Amino acid sequence: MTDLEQFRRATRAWLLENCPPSQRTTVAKQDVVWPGRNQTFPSEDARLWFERMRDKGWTCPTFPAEYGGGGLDEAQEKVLREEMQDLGCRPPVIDQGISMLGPALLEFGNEAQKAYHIPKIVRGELRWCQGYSEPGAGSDLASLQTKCEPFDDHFLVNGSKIWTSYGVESDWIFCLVRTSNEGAKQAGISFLLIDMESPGVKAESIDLISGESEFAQVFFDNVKVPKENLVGEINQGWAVAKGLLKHERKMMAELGTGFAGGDLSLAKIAEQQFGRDAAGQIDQPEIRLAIADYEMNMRAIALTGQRSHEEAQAGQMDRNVPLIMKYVGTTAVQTRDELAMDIQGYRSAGWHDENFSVSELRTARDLLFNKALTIAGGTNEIQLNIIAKRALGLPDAPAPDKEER
Amino acid sequence: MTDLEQFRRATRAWLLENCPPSQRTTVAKQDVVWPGRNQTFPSEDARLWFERMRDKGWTCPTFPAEYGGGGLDEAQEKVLREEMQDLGCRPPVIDQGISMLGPALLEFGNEAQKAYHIPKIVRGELRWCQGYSEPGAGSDLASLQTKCEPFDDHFLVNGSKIWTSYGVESDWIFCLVRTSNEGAKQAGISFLLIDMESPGVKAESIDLISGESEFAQVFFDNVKVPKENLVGEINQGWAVAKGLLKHERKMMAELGTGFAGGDLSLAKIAEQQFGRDAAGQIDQPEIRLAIADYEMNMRAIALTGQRSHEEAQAGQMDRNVPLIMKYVGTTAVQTRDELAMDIQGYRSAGWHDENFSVSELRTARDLLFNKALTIAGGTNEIQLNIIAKRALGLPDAPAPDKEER
Amino acid sequence: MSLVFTEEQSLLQESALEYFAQHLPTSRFRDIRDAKGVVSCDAGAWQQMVDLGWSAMLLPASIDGLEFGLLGMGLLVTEAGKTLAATPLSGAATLSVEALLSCAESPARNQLLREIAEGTTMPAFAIGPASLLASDLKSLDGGLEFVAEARGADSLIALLADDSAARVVVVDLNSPEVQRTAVNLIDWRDYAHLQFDNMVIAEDHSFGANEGAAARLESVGAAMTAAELFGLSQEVFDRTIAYLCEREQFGRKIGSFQALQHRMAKAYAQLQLLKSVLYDALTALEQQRDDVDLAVSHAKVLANDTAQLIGNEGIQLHGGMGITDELDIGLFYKRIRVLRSAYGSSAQHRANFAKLSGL
Amino acid sequence: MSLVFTEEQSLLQESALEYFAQHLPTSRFRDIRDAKGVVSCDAGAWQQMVDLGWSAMLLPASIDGLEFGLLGMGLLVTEAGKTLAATPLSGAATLSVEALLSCAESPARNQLLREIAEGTTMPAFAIGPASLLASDLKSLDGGLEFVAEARGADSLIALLADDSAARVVVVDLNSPEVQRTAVNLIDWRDYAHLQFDNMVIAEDHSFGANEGAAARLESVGAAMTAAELFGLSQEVFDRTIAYLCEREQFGRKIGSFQALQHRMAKAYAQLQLLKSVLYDALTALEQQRDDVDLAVSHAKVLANDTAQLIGNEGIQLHGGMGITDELDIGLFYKRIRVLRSAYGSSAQHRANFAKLSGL
Repeated sequence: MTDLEQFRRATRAWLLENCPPSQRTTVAKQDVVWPGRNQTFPSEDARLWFERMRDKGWTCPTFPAEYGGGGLDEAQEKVLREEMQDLGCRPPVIDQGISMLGPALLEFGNEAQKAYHIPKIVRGELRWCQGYSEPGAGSDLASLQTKCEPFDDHFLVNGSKIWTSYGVESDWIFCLVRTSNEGAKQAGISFLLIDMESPGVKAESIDLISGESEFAQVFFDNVKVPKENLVGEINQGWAVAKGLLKHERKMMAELGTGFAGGDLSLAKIAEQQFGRDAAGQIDQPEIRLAIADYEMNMRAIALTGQRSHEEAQAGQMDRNVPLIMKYVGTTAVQTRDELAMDIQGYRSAGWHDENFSVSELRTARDLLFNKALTIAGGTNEIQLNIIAKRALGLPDAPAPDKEER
Repeated sequence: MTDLEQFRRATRAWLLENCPPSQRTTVAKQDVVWPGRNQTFPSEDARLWFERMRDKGWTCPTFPAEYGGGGLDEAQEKVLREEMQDLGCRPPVIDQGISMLGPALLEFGNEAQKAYHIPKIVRGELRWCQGYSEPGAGSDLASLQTKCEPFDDHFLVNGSKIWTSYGVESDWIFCLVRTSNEGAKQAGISFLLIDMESPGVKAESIDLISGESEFAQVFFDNVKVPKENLVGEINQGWAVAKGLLKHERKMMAELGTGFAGGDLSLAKIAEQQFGRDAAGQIDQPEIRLAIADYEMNMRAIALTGQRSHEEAQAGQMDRNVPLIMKYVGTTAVQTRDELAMDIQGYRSAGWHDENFSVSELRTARDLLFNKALTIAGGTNEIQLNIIAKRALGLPDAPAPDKEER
Repeated sequence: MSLVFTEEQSLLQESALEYFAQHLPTSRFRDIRDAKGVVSCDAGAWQQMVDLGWSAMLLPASIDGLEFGLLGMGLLVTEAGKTLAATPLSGAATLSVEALLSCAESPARNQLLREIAEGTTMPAFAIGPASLLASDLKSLDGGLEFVAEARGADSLIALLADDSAARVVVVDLNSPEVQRTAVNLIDWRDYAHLQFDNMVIAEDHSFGANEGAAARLESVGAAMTAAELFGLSQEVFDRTIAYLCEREQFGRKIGSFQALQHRMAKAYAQLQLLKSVLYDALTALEQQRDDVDLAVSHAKVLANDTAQLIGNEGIQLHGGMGITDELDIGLFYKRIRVLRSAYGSSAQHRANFAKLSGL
Repeated sequence: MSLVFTEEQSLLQESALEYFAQHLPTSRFRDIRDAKGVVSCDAGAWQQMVDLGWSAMLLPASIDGLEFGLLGMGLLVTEAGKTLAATPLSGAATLSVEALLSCAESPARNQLLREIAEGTTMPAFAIGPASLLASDLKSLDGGLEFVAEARGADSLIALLADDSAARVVVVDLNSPEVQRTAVNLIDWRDYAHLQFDNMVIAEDHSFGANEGAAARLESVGAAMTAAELFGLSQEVFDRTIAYLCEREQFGRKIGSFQALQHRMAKAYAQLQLLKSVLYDALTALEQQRDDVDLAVSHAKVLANDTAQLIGNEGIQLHGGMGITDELDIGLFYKRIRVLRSAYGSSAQHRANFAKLSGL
């Protein structure tokens, strides 16, 4: 038996012993465990599961053990992921500190920053959010204007960030701020960590068409930030941000395909709605064919994800293939949402009230919520630009200002 | 009875009396009557029909009677068109002198030019072709390079034109030529008429993927052209060309919808191929729905043409609506061609030989030939640019060179 | 001519534009919604529309109607769509009136038509199965789901039909024998489920309808829905164009990006096709043409699909703002999503078009 | 792992690339066509492929085969597609071999397999109805249409099947009892209709095939067609990108126009999806997986539709040049149009996918 096989056995045994049965079911929104200063848990089992994983460092399996992380290599991490998936274990905690800031700090942070922040991320002591976009900037990330002036022992920050996921609920925010107006607009940007309890920070939630308000606008009014909170060199924040964006896009693409694998099968709802004909087929040809197209598309996306993974493992990585995943994944989810509504008609158009089942209500909410998928994390238009430029090598347009997020 | 109703009755009576029955059937390619120095006719009836219409001036119904034209007003011309359509009368002759140059000369030509050329166009004495595009220029018409230098009593022309329909078969060519390199590239263009029997003119046919060679490349090698052949002022040819392009685009759009109304109904070939189910439906749901979509699209296009016409008649013309017709018409034809091939499979993929019926062979030829529809007369991409700019008022891109055909 | 407006129709369109902008603008929809009210037509607004003659548009001259026709009514509904105005134009002034007109003339029938025209009643309308009627035709038992405007209305005019017969009945919605359950959809409009408990129908409130009544009323409903979808699409389109001309990114107006230009150009083409097909369908209904079913199915498919295309483009091209509740785009989008299901889905109407085309 | 190439497969791909570029480039296709010849595989080229081992790829080691598998064969066919090379890789080296392998092992069967591997015979392949066989199974009567490579081949290996039984028969195409009628399709390749006039089948040239043989051979044919379509699509895509990077209009490379960039980006995404689905289908066939029919139907639908998309974009974006016979784009396009119909249309395979998915 190889070491990896041994690791797999041990991991499975540990998971079977330590993951409470209640934590091995599909996770609904209200079941998610978030970290934070004032962390609460949806259930005692959820707390137990979180604490056990945390203590093994498996909230961040690949982070170095010296900072409290799991210290696993990539192959081991994949084994852990596969075993958790196979057993249906929920993620013990969800946080942008884990998925985004942590990896960036490990790459770009100094020793003091790593020593202070990474253990807190692993242990879920702080909840992190991201401050990139600004009102009016949109896809043109580099045009950001939040001003950051250096003083002797601190920076002074003024401005505002928008589309910050869970900005109201978070403890700290990692931000892109403008530290210079000279040269290319990308050249004057720095990457800064800000404690949201600092005087002058205010977060307001943004109401969405789906009725949710997951996003916030965050305001900075003469906020003093200690100088040691600068990550990387001053005016070099763009490099940190670009490294980080890769993580975000990967997450969005997974989010897309993840949502689509939900519990409501289109075939099932179509069968309920239209019944089946003598040949056993869903008795509405247009819908039947549309579902087939959707399922083919999802199957193709999953196989492409698998191929890309296998290529990476075999050292034959085609770096261009992953670029398509966000575009195809998010588009597919939206197609699914529309089909689900078309099949169910009025019954899927409920906003609230007891006339509708939970799954009926979810159909419309999903549709509306998932409209964000093709916009957030770089719009799909920007994704197509990137494919054209990086994967296909098509020439730049002679535009006055060509840098794109 | 109004004058117009009287005109309708008289017209109908005349057509019934003068149009031979053989000229009241669908016109195949080999039945078309062309004009020219060495005019020939596919049949004696075709000659008779041409000569009768010519003598009435109805080869060019709206051209002034003083130049031999029909002298009809717009309403009368519409009546004539409707009656001819209703009786299934073939066009007596087809020529770009009639459809394109004639109207341009009437608008921009001087008296001598009108007096000389219009009667010849009406009487079909010369066959005209168009020299606009050049090798390498494509959609960027204004970048043309065919050089035209003025001398005392003539111009000297050197260069080459491409995509000239029936360039090999025509007698005269109307051309855009470069008479100046100063200022904007549109500003140095002139509009010139050239007798193709002049020494130094050579036309070579271009082989197409459809196996046809309707287009030619025309070469000018030190061709002397009399100064009186300049239409409009020198360096003002762009205005003439733009006026003329409108006629071309209208023709292309009509060509598109005209082709689509061909004798092969998709429903019929699908019925032959797949049969009908117990409910009487074509027994291949995907194809059935695709045909329904195509038929809806064609119906929508026809109704839009009708609406636009009615709006014009009612003095409520929306000048933007006609801009879409070429785009939607040509796209629809290509969809139809693809569907027809998908339905018939191998049987519609024949190139030649006696294993195939005439209509089977036509399916593939139409598909290949009609690929030109979305390219010629301004590509569909240029059409979309024009819609965006003119109909929607969207801003120009900050490109170095913005003028588009 | 049938695809362009007459002078009267153009004047009507102008006054509709003016009326909705002034009295029922989008902001009013938002105010009611934010106050957690149901967005329905109130009696005051209805009276204004009555004063404008809109409730009498489809009535014959013999009972003081304007005989304005369905194309005119369609354009009113289109304009209402552009400001998200909730009106009884479709339910009361069109479908209810058409239902009554499908019954033989009688004093009772004419009286009801007059009451609608005068605004003394504001009925909701529904099509239901004949099985709701007791065998003696004198009472109602059972339920109707997703009845539009049923909370704001005082009465219900229902066309109850099976393959062999159709009846129009008029009942008081404030009667204790009918239970109204509010249904809240994403478009925040007035819908209810109705439950009848052996409700007695007044003798002079029950009429035999002609043979094709149910089919015609389904068609009228589909065409009116298509007209509203056209208004919604046009408005989202116009707002998106305006946004593209105003919003800057990467140092230029985003409307100057060619990929977006081509998408909007294609959407424009589809919108123009829809306009033609919609006007033709309304005209076909007005003139009771033979191909009316085909024309209406075509209009509903194209309206559904154009509205979906433009609704999606509208949100996507507004970027992050498109998904906030702050902009109105989302409100239009949600209304579009609901109307896709009203009076037949695209799949149903496409199948119907195919059948009628001999496919 | 199943969706990436092994080292052996990568080496095979390299040698295929080199072979086709050197010996069967697109210019060769054009030369033969311009001389009014039929574009088929000649004996010389086949011998070269035999020498490279390609005819023995699918044979078991027990009869000196390489056991390379269908993914490897698929990549050869893909590379052949890129230069429009006419080869018997699909008909002789794959379908004929697979057909014989579906029959019980026997000296006669193994002898035929060896002859194919050694290149001493170059059979065409067809699937036909069992009704072509006389009741004693000893002779053939009737016709087969659109048999690929049937003019260049010396023999025919046919799988004749009905619901209850399947047989593989091998007949000499040079016999006077079979009439070959040339069929000229737009792709200018070798097709013929075959007519058998009570043709006697040699006793050792007739084999009972296993139960699923017809379904499997249909699937193998569809997958090989998809592999060629993938090669055609990739080549048209690459040539179009190159043209966009080189051609100038309005003072800039046309590849810098954003509308075209987005279209090509979408085409690229679809091409990548096709690649994954195709490799999966070939692997499914190779491993005889349970879901092989679904995997293959998926691959054929996606290959058909991707090739149509990219073929259309290729012509359109080459503008006027795209519709001339001077450029090769049209040749690729015509081959794509023919292959859409080979071994099942998109409509057939989509219906099959739906059925197998329980829809």
